[in-house]
Amino acid sequence: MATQVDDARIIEFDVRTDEMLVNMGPQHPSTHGVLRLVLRTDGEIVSEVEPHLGYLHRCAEKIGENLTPRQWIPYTDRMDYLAGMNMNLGWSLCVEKLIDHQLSEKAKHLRVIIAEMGRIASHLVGMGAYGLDLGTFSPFLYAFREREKILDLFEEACGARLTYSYLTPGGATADLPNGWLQKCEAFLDQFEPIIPEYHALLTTNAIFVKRTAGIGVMSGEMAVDFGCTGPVLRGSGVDYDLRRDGEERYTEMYDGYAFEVISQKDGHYPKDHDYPAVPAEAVLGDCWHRFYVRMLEVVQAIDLVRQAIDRYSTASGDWGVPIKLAHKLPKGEVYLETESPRGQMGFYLVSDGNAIPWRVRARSSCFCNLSVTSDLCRGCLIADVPAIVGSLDVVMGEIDR
Amino acid sequence: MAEFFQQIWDSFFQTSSESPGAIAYLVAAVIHCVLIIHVVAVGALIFIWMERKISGRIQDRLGPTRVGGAFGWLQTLADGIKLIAKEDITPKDADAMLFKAAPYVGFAASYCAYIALPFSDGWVAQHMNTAVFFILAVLGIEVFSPILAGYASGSKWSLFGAMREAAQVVSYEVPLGMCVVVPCMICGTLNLVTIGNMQAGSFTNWLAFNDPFTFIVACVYFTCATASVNRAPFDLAEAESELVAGFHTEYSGLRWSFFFMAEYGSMFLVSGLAAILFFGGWHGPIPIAEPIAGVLSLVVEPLLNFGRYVVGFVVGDLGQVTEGVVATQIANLMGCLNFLVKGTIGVTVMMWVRWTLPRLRIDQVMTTCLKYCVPIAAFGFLGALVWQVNDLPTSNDMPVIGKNRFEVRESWVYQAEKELRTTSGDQKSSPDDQQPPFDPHQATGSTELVPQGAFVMKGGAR
Amino acid sequence: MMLLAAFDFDWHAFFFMFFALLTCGFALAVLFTSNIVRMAFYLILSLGASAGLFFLAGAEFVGAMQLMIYVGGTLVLLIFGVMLTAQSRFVTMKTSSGEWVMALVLGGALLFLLLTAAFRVGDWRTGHPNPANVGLAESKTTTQIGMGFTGVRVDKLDAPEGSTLVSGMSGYLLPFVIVSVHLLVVLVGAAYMARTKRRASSAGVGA
Amino acid sequence: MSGQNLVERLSQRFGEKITGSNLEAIDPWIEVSAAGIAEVCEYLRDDADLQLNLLNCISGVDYFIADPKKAAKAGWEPHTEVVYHLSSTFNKHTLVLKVILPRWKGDVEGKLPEVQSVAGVWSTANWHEREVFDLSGVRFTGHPNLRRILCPEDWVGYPLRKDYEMPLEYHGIRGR
Repeated sequence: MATQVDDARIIEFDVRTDEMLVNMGPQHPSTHGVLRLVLRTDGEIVSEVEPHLGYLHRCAEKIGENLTPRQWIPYTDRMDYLAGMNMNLGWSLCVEKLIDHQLSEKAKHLRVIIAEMGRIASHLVGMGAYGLDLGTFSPFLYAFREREKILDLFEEACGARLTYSYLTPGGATADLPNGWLQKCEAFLDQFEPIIPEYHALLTTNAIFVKRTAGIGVMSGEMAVDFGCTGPVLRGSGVDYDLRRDGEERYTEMYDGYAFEVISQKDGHYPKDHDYPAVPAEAVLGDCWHRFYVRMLEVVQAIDLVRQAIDRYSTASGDWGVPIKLAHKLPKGEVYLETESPRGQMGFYLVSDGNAIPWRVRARSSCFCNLSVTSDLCRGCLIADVPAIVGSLDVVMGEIDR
Repeated sequence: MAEFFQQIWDSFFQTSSESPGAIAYLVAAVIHCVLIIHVVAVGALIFIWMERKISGRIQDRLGPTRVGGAFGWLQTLADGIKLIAKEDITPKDADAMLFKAAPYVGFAASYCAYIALPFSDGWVAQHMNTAVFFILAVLGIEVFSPILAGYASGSKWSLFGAMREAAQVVSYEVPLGMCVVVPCMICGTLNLVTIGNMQAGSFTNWLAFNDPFTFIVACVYFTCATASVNRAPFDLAEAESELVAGFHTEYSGLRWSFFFMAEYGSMFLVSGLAAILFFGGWHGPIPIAEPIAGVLSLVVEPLLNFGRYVVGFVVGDLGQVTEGVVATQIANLMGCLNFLVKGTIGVTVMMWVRWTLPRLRIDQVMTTCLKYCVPIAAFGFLGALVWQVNDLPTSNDMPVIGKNRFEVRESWVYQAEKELRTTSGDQKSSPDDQQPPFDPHQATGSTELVPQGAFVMKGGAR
Repeated sequence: MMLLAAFDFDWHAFFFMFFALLTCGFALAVLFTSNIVRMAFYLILSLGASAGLFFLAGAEFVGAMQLMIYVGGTLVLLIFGVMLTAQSRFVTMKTSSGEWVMALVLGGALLFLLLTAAFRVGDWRTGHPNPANVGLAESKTTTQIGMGFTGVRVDKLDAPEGSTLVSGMSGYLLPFVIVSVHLLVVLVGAAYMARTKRRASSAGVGA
Repeated sequence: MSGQNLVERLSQRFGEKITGSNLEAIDPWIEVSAAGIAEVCEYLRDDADLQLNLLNCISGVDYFIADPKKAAKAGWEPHTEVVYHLSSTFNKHTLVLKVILPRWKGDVEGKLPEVQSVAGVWSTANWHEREVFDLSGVRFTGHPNLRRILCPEDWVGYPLRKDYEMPLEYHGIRGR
């Protein structure tokens, strides 16, 4: 693509002789899709990283201006394609906020089950792919082995394995099939003892600790300043989780659930489980902590799903019927963020009173999380670049939308 | 071996020659070359299949299951055919000559090193007095392959891979050399056949268990060997998550597969070297090969003699098989199997490590080498030296079946000792009186057993 | 018989010629290439072929030494240095005619010296030796080298006892170690100097 | 702090720069002038009561209807809004700010409306403003690196504007 730009800041156009400009991506094994990082390197040391986005831009927001909210659900699946359920949830809640739709208890618990299962599935990919970034292949397959089981459950619930379109404004497209809860519980019982295996292979592995501890350290203030959210924010020790601190429409889903926000407070993580110890080399806010928070959230999600299953089986009401395909939206504008696995996924919906929104905007968590790359990677080694970018756990589909 | 062919030649043409002729050497050389190339190429075939199966099992998969029936044992062959059929691409910016030559440099180096690697007592293409040194030297050349490939590819990622390879391999040669020196020091020779034979007997005679220091050195050796053949967690030169594929980013098809043959070739080479230097070479943990061979020879020897008798009708009387040769060769065959198993175990451990551990970073690799491996190897070397000088008890002294290693010391030590003792007026009995009851070095000097190479002739003059 | 005789040619000389030609050919290739990495590659081949000559002469230790030090050590460092310092990836070297003349004069003088020295050796002038009489090398060079280091006169093993070992002249081990440590010090010093110089120049650029 | 209080407090402090508010909406918002947004944001971030340290999102919304008949019924004049969603990780509250801009600077078609950049207040704004510039065509003055982020550098037009025409060809690739 021959581009004619006069802007001197564009990195390709000023090459110094003693340094090397290297394109990491868009075709590169460890860029999680089609991220392109232009590295300015002096030997092995990276002096500057410039992310280039947009290789997966599919105009999702523009498409949203031509479809009704329910028709747009499949497009949310394709943003964060590793956590489609959580994207469905975010958009559904946003639309429900606009039309002021109240859900039954049962539907809320259903959503908790689905969203937390989606979180486990997404973090499993994050974990496995991070191992891949650091050069070990086996944890990736161990992670996918378990993820497949979750996808089997999802498939049974909604018929799809990746792009679910299951949670919709108004509830869900269908109730959970008979026996689903038992299968889900059986999965959790089987899955929970496997987590120490992951810890042995990655979290506490000496080489893994060497590769991640103290790398890409980001203070809590910096994380907030860059709008980092989710595990990236909590890995820097900021105690902020929308499931507890978010808008009421979202937090009421989790009312009465026992869970602690996973972040280091007073020098330690929640002690509700037998987690592996934090190694001495790890600095709060480094790659290791971001990874660790994700691993702990998997355990947390297991707990939440267990609680939700209990509540769901005794809750009153129905699972929620989706709104009409061309439900006429009231005039107004709403913004709602949910805690998706990668961070706070926000949807902004402007309606002029038609069934089709005037403007749809998706606030991507990875978009903000990725924006710290340049600052974190300055002065690191080439091998640290995949380690840092991997620890942010970005999904390009969500960044480029 | 050349003598052997000359014998055949002579008996066939009814001639008699004092030394083997050119034809005999040529035949011997071709046979050696073919055998070694099969070790490298077929070895790579098997090891790649093994790697697939082992990684599959480690990762809860099955690995290849279809090609060639059970266990997918022909998978590598199918892959090979695919690789041959692939387009051979030379990038526009590449230095075409070097780009094309680079894979062969690595393969040739890996192949050359096998010339000096004994597979059993005396089963070696070129029985070299300095085999350890030769193998280390040739392994050092192998580094040119990635360097040239990376430099000639005209790709930045390849160049990074080449630079990493150069830095890493050159550094790891230092501790590797230090570790290799320890068995040589204990045995007093650089001759791999002799080192291997000195560990005859039960596994307590293996040099790794000689004293605590040699065990440390053996561990360091294996670590450094893993690093010097570029296997995970030291596979920085081709780190796929950082450098795309490192030095072989731009390669495809057959040229690419040559890199892999070289890699698997050197993997087995360093594992085999470890087996000889530290783990008894071709001697099993329990010395049962010789009794078994003795029993087997009772059957095989008459058969061979009968065969000679029959053939003798055509080419003239061949006489009987030399007494004991059959038993020795059967023992050697079993030793060869032993050695192959040990080498394969080493390769398997490398695979196991690769599929378990994440990759180190370049600075950590260098730190591991310079701050840990080198001092530990030096410490092990000094410790083993002190142990040896002070005649501290070794596992070799244990009252178990087997022969004492120092009964098979190489002759030059005796010569030097003789010289020194006589000059210093030492009245101790002459070392000649302690002439070893078993001296494989002498045994291998006999014409039947030593497969002599093509270029250097006339085995030991003694 | 005729068949056998036809094949029984002087293969030792054949391989000597083969390796010698390889050595010289690649040495010439080094001369006539302008690309520095290719030069290094040809140098590898040339030095490797000369190592082959050593192997052919039965001097395995020296041959392996040649491979290890010159091919495996020096040339790797050379290429590594080129990769680290090269401004463009393929440095081309242009040799001016003045340099050619100088090189020819110097090299020619050296060649002349070598040739005269070589042909002073009596055996060289006696024509072609009988292959049957050629004593083929026995590969026991390490033993002699090792004994020589420890002070044993390997050339006088049969001399009367006590006459070869003179006190105070107990081998070459110590001088050898001193030389190698000296080399190491030089290398470390060179690395150190290169480092400080680079820092100073970068500071100079900054200022 | 109730919404009314906040609006009064801000108006007192910033006067003309607070141009309005809508407290009845589902997400109540405060309107800020394009020239005062950076100043107001800095105050909102640093004020001890508010501590709005997290900028969630910056969105550009284009209000324009090409069809004059429908435009007459819309009830608003064509304009562009830049919407800032803020929240606080300490106090767990949120706030919405709006900047109302003309669709084109000085109503000259092709000249992008300008608003102060808040990239100096929150680093998040850096990429978000680039995205708004890229897709909605708003120029952020004082932005350190304002160039397209999702679309290619040489893309023509601002896709999320309502009058955007999809190009028929881009570097030989057919548009529709």
